[in-house]
Amino acid sequence: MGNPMKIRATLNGDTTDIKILMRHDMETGQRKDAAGALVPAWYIQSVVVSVAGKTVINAGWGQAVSKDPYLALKVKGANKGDPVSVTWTDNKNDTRTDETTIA
Amino acid sequence: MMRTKMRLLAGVALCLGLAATQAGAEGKPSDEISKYREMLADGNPADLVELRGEELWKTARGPKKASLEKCDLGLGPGVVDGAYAQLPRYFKDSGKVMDAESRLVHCMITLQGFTKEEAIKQWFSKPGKDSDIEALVTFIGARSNGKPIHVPHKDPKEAAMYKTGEYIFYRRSGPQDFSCATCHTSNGMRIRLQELGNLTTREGAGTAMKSFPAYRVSQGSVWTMQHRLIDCIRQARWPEPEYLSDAVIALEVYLQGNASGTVMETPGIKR
Amino acid sequence: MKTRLIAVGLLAAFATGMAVAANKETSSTSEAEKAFRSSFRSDNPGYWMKRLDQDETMALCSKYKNVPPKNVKLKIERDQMATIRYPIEGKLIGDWREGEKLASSGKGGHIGFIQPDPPGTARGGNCYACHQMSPKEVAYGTIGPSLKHFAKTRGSSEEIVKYVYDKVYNSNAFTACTNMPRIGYNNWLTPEQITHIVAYVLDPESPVNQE
Amino acid sequence: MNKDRRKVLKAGAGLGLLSALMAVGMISPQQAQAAIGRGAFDAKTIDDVYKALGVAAPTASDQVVINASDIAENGAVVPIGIRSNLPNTQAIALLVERNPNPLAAHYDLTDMAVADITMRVKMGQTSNVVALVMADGKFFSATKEIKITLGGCGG
Repeated sequence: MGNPMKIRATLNGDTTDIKILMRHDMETGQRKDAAGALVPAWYIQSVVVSVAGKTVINAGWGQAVSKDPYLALKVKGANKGDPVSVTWTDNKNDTRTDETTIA
Repeated sequence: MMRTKMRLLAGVALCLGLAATQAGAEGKPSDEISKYREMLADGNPADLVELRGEELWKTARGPKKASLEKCDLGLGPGVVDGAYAQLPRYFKDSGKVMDAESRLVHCMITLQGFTKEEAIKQWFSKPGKDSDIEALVTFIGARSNGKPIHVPHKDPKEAAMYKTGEYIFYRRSGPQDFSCATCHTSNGMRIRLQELGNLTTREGAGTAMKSFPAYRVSQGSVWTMQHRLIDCIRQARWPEPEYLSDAVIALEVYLQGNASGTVMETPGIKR
Repeated sequence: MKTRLIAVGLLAAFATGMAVAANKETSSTSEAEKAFRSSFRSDNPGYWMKRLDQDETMALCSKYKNVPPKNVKLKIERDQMATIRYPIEGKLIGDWREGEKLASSGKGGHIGFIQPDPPGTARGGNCYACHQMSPKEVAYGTIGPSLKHFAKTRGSSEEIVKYVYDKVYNSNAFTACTNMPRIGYNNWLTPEQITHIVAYVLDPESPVNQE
Repeated sequence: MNKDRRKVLKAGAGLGLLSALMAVGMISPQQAQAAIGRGAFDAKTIDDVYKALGVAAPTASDQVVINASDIAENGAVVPIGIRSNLPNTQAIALLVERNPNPLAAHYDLTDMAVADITMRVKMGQTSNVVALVMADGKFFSATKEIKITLGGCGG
């Protein structure tokens, strides 16, 4: 299920700035826990951002993306009030979608 | 692996040599660090923690199935706005000087029916296990944003705690002869590339205190002021004082007292 | 050159410290000390809690907020000068490469229940936390003076060698209540390790004395 | 359609193929997601990443801009922005040369997206980072060194 994201989408002139914060530990599979055992890899592998139902960006991520990932992008041709939807899926097939509208 | 340990110097020195020949237009280290911090500031993961804290605050929990909405953080039951900026303070009901965290735990015990052990079991986050206290304190802290820190330590019990805090601040011991004062009584000093605040001044203490609770990128989690101070003491190579102990609260009274007048701006984001 | 390695005269100094300091303190100070001492878990091992004990120098520096009156300052410096011990081999300049590792590492010595060092963690001297040294390292602190090109500017005569060794071994022998730890006196590093740091500062081959 | 098909073919089996296919409506984003091989993320050198993506040596271009500080105080979080001023930028990827697996992220862009993305990555040590861009079926890159320094008490 995952925790909620924070999505900000603001129209500036003809460009919309979309800034996304996700809550995820992004375990690399290379970190050891207190007992010295490797913590299994657990990280977001794909992120799809769409505006008004149309895909804008389709991202593939590796283990190197930081904990609590941040992604900022820009979109042309969107309007105030358009819905913005972000979906991530991790390597355990956990997935989460959050939405906002362009302000 | 990702957290490469210490062999850095040799590596850094080598790479610097290379970089110098590659790119003549290098920025000054201090400018580059400022740029790094600016880029971090836009998008603080602690904002997510704050949201979770707000949910927790309103949710009925514990044996008494109560929310924390009636918690008295010093400005009356249920008043959260501006409360953090005026803590620590003396509370008649407990007969103690309490900071935001000890007061929160007090409310979890009295309103929600948790035992102290249950309430503080996970006072800081571990990978895969988020701390409720951290989230709640982040929420409480953010509700003081825009308000000046105001800890006048007028009450005799508060004044005594301020004195104790000052005493601990200058108290040297341990295998490195450290006290807080070793690093935090001069202006404009750095440890490695990190600026050190002069915590005896309003500016120095204010810069530190106004931004906690803060997200620490090196830790990947929010640190409360209790956590910050307890870890400073660990870095001084002393044993850790207990969570919510008087030593930590006394240091907070001292620092909040010195910082008074500085406008709160939380959650911060730090190295 | 003296070639004694005396185990450490530390314990006695630790033990006497508190008593000396406490004598003249006001009651509010002893209240503060009590509040401080009662803030630790009761299951802390005794050898951890020992780290909270103050020797005379620590107690005096705390009392005077690191600005002791002149007579106290002179007494501390005289007493601390007498504590300096030298490596068995007598050689005060070691291997600058080892010194560089020590100067760069701030590790070791952490105790506690939350995040103690893994067993066997080597202690570093952490010089770079406070001092500029090699011009190539940008991540240096400024709490202490820059040591860049130290041997180039101050030479490396026998006197200078001894001074650098002594200063690292017991900084308070030169400046009472300085921020710099008493690295040898506190057994943080061994006399041999200190000779490596001396080499890092003074060896002409060391990056500290290169461009 | 013909022109688009040619573009698709030219892009080959690599990084840009999926976005190109998506752009001409041949597959949906969901299919694209499933179709992206994870192999490139497992590659251990930049060359192997290029191989996995079907990229021949990209052309260095000053139209690809990396926005990052020269120094990062902590390798756990290094903010990096990549902007491409090249027309018809279809995909952007970020590689960290000295990470165990250099490919950190890749982004297929549709027509609505501006080629300007900011993210945060972990860097194990001081390293070059490479911004790889596919524009109009061709590959371009920019490189920048980011130093990971020690901050704080160093313990």
